[in-house]
Amino acid sequence: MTVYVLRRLAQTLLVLFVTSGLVFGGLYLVGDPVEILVNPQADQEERARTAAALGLDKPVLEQYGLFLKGMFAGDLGKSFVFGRPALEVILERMPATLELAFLAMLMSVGLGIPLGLYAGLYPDRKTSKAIMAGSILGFSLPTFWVGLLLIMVFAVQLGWLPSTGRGPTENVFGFSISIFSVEGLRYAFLPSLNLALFKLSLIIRLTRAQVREQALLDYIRFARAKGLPRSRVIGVHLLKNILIPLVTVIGLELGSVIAFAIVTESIFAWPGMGKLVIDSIFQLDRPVVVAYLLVVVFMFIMINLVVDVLYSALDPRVRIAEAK
Amino acid sequence: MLEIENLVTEFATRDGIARAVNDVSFELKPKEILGVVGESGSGKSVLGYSMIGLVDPPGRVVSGSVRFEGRELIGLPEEEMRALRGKRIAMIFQDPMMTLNPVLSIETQMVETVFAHESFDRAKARKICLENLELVGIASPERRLKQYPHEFSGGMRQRVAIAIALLHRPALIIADEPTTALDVTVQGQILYEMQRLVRETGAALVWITHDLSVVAGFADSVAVMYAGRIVENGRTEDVLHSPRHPYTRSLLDSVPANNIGQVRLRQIPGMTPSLARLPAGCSFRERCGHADAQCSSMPEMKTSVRCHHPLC
Amino acid sequence: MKEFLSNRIAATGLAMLMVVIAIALFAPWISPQNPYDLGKLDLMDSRLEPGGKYLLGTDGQGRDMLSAIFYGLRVSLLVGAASGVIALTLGGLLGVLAAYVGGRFESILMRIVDIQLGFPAILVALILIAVLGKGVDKIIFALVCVQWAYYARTARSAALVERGKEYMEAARGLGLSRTRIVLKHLLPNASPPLIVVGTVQVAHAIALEATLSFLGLGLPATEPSLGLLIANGYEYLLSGKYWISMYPGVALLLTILAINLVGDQLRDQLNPRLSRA
Amino acid sequence: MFFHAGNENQRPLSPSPVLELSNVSKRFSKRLDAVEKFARRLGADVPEHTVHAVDRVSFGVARGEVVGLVGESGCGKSTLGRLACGLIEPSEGQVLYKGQRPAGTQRPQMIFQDPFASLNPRMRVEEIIGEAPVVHGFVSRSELKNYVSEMLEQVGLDPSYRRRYPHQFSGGQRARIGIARALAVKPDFLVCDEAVAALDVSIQAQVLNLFMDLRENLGLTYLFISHDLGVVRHLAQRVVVMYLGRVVESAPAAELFAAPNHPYTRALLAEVPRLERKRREFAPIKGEIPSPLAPPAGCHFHPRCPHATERCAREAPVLREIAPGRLSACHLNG
Amino acid sequence: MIRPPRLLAAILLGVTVLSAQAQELSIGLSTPVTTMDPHFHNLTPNNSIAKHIFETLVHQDEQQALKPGLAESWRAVDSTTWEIKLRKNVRWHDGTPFTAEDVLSTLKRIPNVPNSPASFAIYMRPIVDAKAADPHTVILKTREAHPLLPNDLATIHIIPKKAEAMSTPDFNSGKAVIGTGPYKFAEYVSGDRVVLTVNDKYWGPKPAFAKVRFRMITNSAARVAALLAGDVQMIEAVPTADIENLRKDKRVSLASVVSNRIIYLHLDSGREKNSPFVTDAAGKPMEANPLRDARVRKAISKLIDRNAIASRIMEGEAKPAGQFLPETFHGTSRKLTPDKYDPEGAKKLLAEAGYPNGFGLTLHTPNNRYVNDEKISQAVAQFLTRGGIPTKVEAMPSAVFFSRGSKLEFSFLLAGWGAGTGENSSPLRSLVSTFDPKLGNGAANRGRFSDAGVDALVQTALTTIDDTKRGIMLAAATEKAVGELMGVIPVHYEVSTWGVRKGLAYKARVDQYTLAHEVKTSK
Repeated sequence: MTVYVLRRLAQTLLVLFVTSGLVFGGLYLVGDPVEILVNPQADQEERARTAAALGLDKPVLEQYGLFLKGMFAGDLGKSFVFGRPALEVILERMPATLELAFLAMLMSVGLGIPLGLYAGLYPDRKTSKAIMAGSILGFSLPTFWVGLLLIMVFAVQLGWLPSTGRGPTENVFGFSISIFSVEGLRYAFLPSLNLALFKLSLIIRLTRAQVREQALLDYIRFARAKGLPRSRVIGVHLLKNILIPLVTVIGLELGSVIAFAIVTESIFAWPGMGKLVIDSIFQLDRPVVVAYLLVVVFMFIMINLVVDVLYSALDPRVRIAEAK
Repeated sequence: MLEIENLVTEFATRDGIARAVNDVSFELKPKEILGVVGESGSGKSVLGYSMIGLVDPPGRVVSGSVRFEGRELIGLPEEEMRALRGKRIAMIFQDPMMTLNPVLSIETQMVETVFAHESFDRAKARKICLENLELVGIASPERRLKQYPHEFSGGMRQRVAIAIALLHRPALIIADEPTTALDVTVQGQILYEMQRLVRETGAALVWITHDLSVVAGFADSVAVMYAGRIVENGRTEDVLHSPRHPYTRSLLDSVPANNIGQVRLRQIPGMTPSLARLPAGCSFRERCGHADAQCSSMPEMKTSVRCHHPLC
Repeated sequence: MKEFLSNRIAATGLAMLMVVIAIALFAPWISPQNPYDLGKLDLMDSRLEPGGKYLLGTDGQGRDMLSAIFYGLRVSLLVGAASGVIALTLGGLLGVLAAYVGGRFESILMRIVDIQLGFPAILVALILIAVLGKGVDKIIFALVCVQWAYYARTARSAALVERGKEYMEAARGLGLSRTRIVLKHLLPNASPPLIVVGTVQVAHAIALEATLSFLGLGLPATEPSLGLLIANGYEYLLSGKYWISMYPGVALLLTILAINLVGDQLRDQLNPRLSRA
Repeated sequence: MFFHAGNENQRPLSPSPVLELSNVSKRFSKRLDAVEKFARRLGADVPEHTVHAVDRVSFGVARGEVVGLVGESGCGKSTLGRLACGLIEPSEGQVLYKGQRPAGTQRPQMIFQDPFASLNPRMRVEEIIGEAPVVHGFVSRSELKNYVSEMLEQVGLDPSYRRRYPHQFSGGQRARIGIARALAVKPDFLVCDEAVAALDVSIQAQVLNLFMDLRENLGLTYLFISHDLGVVRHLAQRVVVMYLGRVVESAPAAELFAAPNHPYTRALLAEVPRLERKRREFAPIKGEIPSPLAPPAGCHFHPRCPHATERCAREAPVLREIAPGRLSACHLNG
Repeated sequence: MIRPPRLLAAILLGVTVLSAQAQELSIGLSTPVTTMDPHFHNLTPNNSIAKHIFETLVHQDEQQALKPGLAESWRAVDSTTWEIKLRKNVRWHDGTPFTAEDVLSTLKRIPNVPNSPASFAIYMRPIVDAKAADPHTVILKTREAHPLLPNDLATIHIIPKKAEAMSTPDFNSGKAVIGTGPYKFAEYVSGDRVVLTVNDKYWGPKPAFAKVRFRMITNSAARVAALLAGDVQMIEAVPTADIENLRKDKRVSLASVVSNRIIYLHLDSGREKNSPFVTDAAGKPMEANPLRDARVRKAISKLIDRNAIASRIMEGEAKPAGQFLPETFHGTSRKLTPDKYDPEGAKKLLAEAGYPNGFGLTLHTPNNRYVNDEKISQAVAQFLTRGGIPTKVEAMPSAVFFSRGSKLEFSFLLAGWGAGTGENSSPLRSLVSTFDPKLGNGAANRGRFSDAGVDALVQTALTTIDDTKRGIMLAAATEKAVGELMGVIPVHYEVSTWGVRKGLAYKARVDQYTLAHEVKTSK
């Protein structure tokens, strides 16, 4: 396990380094941030001043060198647009995205596993077929489209839920969190549902496939031959075996939920970091984009690491093999 | 104690209805060991599942009766059947890698079996588990109880499975090829233990296998299955020394260990037919050296053999 | 095949897919209008309701929606299929090679795959498109970059299973060359799971392209894909001009649905464990 | 059959064995990489595994002989078979087939255990059998059809099955196709690795008969690897017994079955279920085969041996000639 | 038993009622506010928020006419000296009185805001000296005659003296946000919202709402949805697609005005030959650059049906343009009218110029900068293609577009220009004056149009203090640069539209600012 963690950490450093280089270089090629930042009225002198103020007057390699130097000191540069440390800008927006991702995962796991279980256990029932058809639909609908439909139905037509934005926040351990109040949840419901739909379908389908595979295995038959009640055969024997592969997938998907939040946040005006990064890309706010990617990549790697550790905690086979 | 009469189990397959168990009848007395011998596809495993009510769709028991300790098991409500399973009838399966749940500790898997039928406190349940592990010859059961299946060797796993089957001292144990995946030395050990345990606990045992030589010297009686039917049924010595069905005869003749010094083995022509497409009449007709016109009708089970022309 | 058609839903999916592919292939001949030719569009015909001169109405540019959907289908399928085929070939070959060659090549390649899979697809595509600019070729490139790793991983694990099988040893024992073994024996047998992953990924690619278009980073507006048509019509959704976004949306939905249905059935059929039952 | 103990100075007794293994070892090891070494320095417990699958084995097989190789699973018999076919390279020692390293078509052909996994499911029978002969130039494409038909007939299959795929055959038929594939490159020597273990008894008999016929008709030499002593007894002229990578006994079949020398061989024979026995009492040997990752010191068999002494735990016995043509590795032999 | 959906609805509805609050105005903004520092980033949404909290010396009304603000009056003492009289009895939000010192501090801080991506220094540059004559009089000296000083002062928000040394983070945290304006700072959450409360001590008219909540809803459909759902009472930048529908909707009303932003086409009139995206009619590269010929540019202008674009693409939210600014603005020409759609005339002109068979073009356009920018370009391309100039459209995000455009990589581009100061000199100087970094001219002249006559007229006008004379010169320059030489081809003026819930009223502003204190209740 130690080796494993060490290996992953070494990889993380390498990945972060490569990512920073690629994104830095890539955005340099896209265009000149000064063009987009300055007021159109600005004359050439003002443009030069801006370039100097943002450090864009230096050769790109020197800029990158400075950036790397700062990176080792934990400084990812200052946002061009906000004039604040890029990391600070991102961390400020992170709780919003994370709470959305968390709610979305909660919905997809909380609904997906039971539905998938049902569809897998009774594959021939009408309800199961309906669940599967629904899941294919959830797979096929573009997120952004569903997002607006949700707003139209639940906010504009029915008026049940707020259309956009984030509810009142509370300060929890220095982070502003909105989902601990009913009002906050009302705001978070539609966006997280929107974000959850795709994952929900995925988890339903995965669970079902797993159930159908595992249910054929001898240990299930043996558990039944022991005279165990059905609830225990399904709830313990089957479920635990299904959960193991699912944990991996859920971990990976949490990463992608965070990334896909970009779309949902744009539609629901949710002030998260996904929205921030898409704006930053369009504004060529390089420090924010680079910092975002570094933060997100770091988070992914950590999530994956946690998932792997969790995996070995759940699966005794892995646990022992590593400990030996 | 166990009476099976005209049991029929069918599977719906793509090729049509396959009768995996076809008109099977036999009886079993307490403490008796019955060897059910058949080649792959002969329906011997399905026979085992039919007895314990574990035939899953697309299969189902169509007709016949399984009377166990005076109760009819066919058509018994699931909950009553569950109460019997593991308590009065236990089953052991072939692949010891697959029968134990890989992610649950041995303790969990044993204790839950105790709790499935008794409401002891946990300490007592554990004690029963430990006793049973010892009974099947597992050293340091305290330590072993905490372990997971993958920490056991194949033979040890099968012993654990046996220990679980014995937990409630069942009256009947059905063992579906439990030693096929094991090495000969381990197989020897398991057979030895099984014999001892059956004697000690007074259970009857149905031992399903494809290997005739396993039942020799082990089982009290043997039932030979071919294409879903029992074709011959009798005391082990009788069946092995003077088989009366041509199929049993051929089977014995094709075992190399039984034919030392012969350059060529006797072989049965042709292949085992698909259960969904059996020839009319005697299923063995097309491969039998003695077949004649009479064989185009299904022979009755008479004096322990289902054949128009039993050998002497 | 017979088995395939025995499942009614899957057969419907296949039929739908055929129709969709036929439409995409023959779009220039069956469309009432060439929606890419700006000279053919009449601004005064913009936002017409369905029916009348234009069966499915027109968009803000006066583009016939029916033609736009036909052509859009062509672009979407092209993007999905081309990126799928290239990624499958590239990833499949690399994965199979990794499994066969092993050693350092395998471990380095699989690390890259892990890292690539760690990145969410949308981010990679987003950055790539932002850097590369718009265009069908660029979006295909971006999608290949996103997808190849899935194929490589699948191919490797399938090839590892196959490599351990005795027929591979037999092939070596018969003195066949490495190239021959990889191409004739390993690759064909490692491909069924690739095909299953492929159907999922093609559907995914089409959806991803639509999303990128929505974010303003997809294809050029003058040659819209289904995703771009939806994105363009998106702003009319609230105003009651539903047809501009709804019809392409339905077309996209049906396309992805068809691919998924076919993929589902393929998955069930190619899974040896399930077919045993 | 010609043996020489684990001593390199002893030359084979026969002037020209077809297959000769001298002092062959095969180790599978997992080496540490940079990160693991670093972790070790930090004090983490990172093991370096080495499995001695085959440990200094020497023997030869003469032309026309049938040698049975027996042992429990994990004893290294399959690895030995693969070494003999040149499918893997020995870590130490030498494998010579007709005086050369087995390579190309100049090597023993292997017959595999699993009739399902041993045939490429995406090739037609014609291709499976004909691929290698065409590639190696034994036959031209135009002759292929006849050649494949000939091979199929040789193994007792209908030549009209040429265009079918493996999944259209039963287990026994597949085993025959596997044999035909091997025969198609005109080998003199077949290594059969549990070749009948997966087959039903009735089919097993058919395939065993086929092996006997082929030997007669083509003058083949066999190395017959099996855990089933009954099968080995039926076929082999000589038997080699392996335990945890080492040869513990070898002898002419009749002598070995009549009077096994090594305690392991004796245990093995005692456990074989036999049909002729009356109601028997099983008296099994203790325990199971230990993990090859951590084999016991000294004689590998000593923890299970009823006759083990303190010496057995300390010192590995040498494979020595105990009678003409018989070798055994046991301290009990003095 | 209550069925789940109804139960859910009941709970949700219950809470909605509770959340409604009186006396609060909620506004949906279209672009994010990036800072609370009024001098950090010269950007419309930032300035718009700043105008609630801070004030400028000179105010502009909804038509950008200059009005007294913190300055009661201003006058040019001589051609380079201005005397500004400050309003008395104005107090900062913290209670301290407003004086000339505050103005001087503000002027000092503006050029020295660290990391500013777009500073206000450009408006300060003409000023060489600033003094306080007394606590309520400021004397400003300019390098040369600078008639636009009052316009420039209208962009500069005055901060208190004690905020001079404050950093941008101090402003963002709210600590330094002390102004004199009608609203006080309450909360700023980056990317999400700005909350302001009313300043009871404001010297001017009292705002109608005690509390204002600005929410950043950048997706336009979502913004409209929020208005329709009643989550916000007002939105800015109503998307054209929804105009027709909202007009019919009883719950809302719209306020619109022709803005100071022109959408125009710029053509490569700099390169003599080998303009990068000019081809012959068959699409083959062509050496000659037809765009240098004013007749060709005029022909292109005549090929565009501006009315069709305004009605079909913009759904009426645009006014066809014949010059840089609508006629109501100072310095515009009365003679220039939008070119009529005249394919025949265009054909003649093309033939005259030597291109009877036309030629090929690629029109480059941003796709996220102006209202319907990409669609307008497509429409323009449609018209040109039909008129014998086959035109392709290449759209890109503005980040890419402006970088490439400024590197002169295009031959034909669509862009927009908003005259921030509300005066015609701004486009004349930046768009059609000869590119000259030293003078600061032609900064946005991406077509490198150059005409000595235009340059001379603009330069003279820029130093003419007399408004009337200056106006005449600017009009003349426009007539020459646009009407005669077609240095840029004007397409239309954008119409800015706000949507408000029934019961509210907003006077639409040409400068596109959304000002809460200008929102009135109409009951």
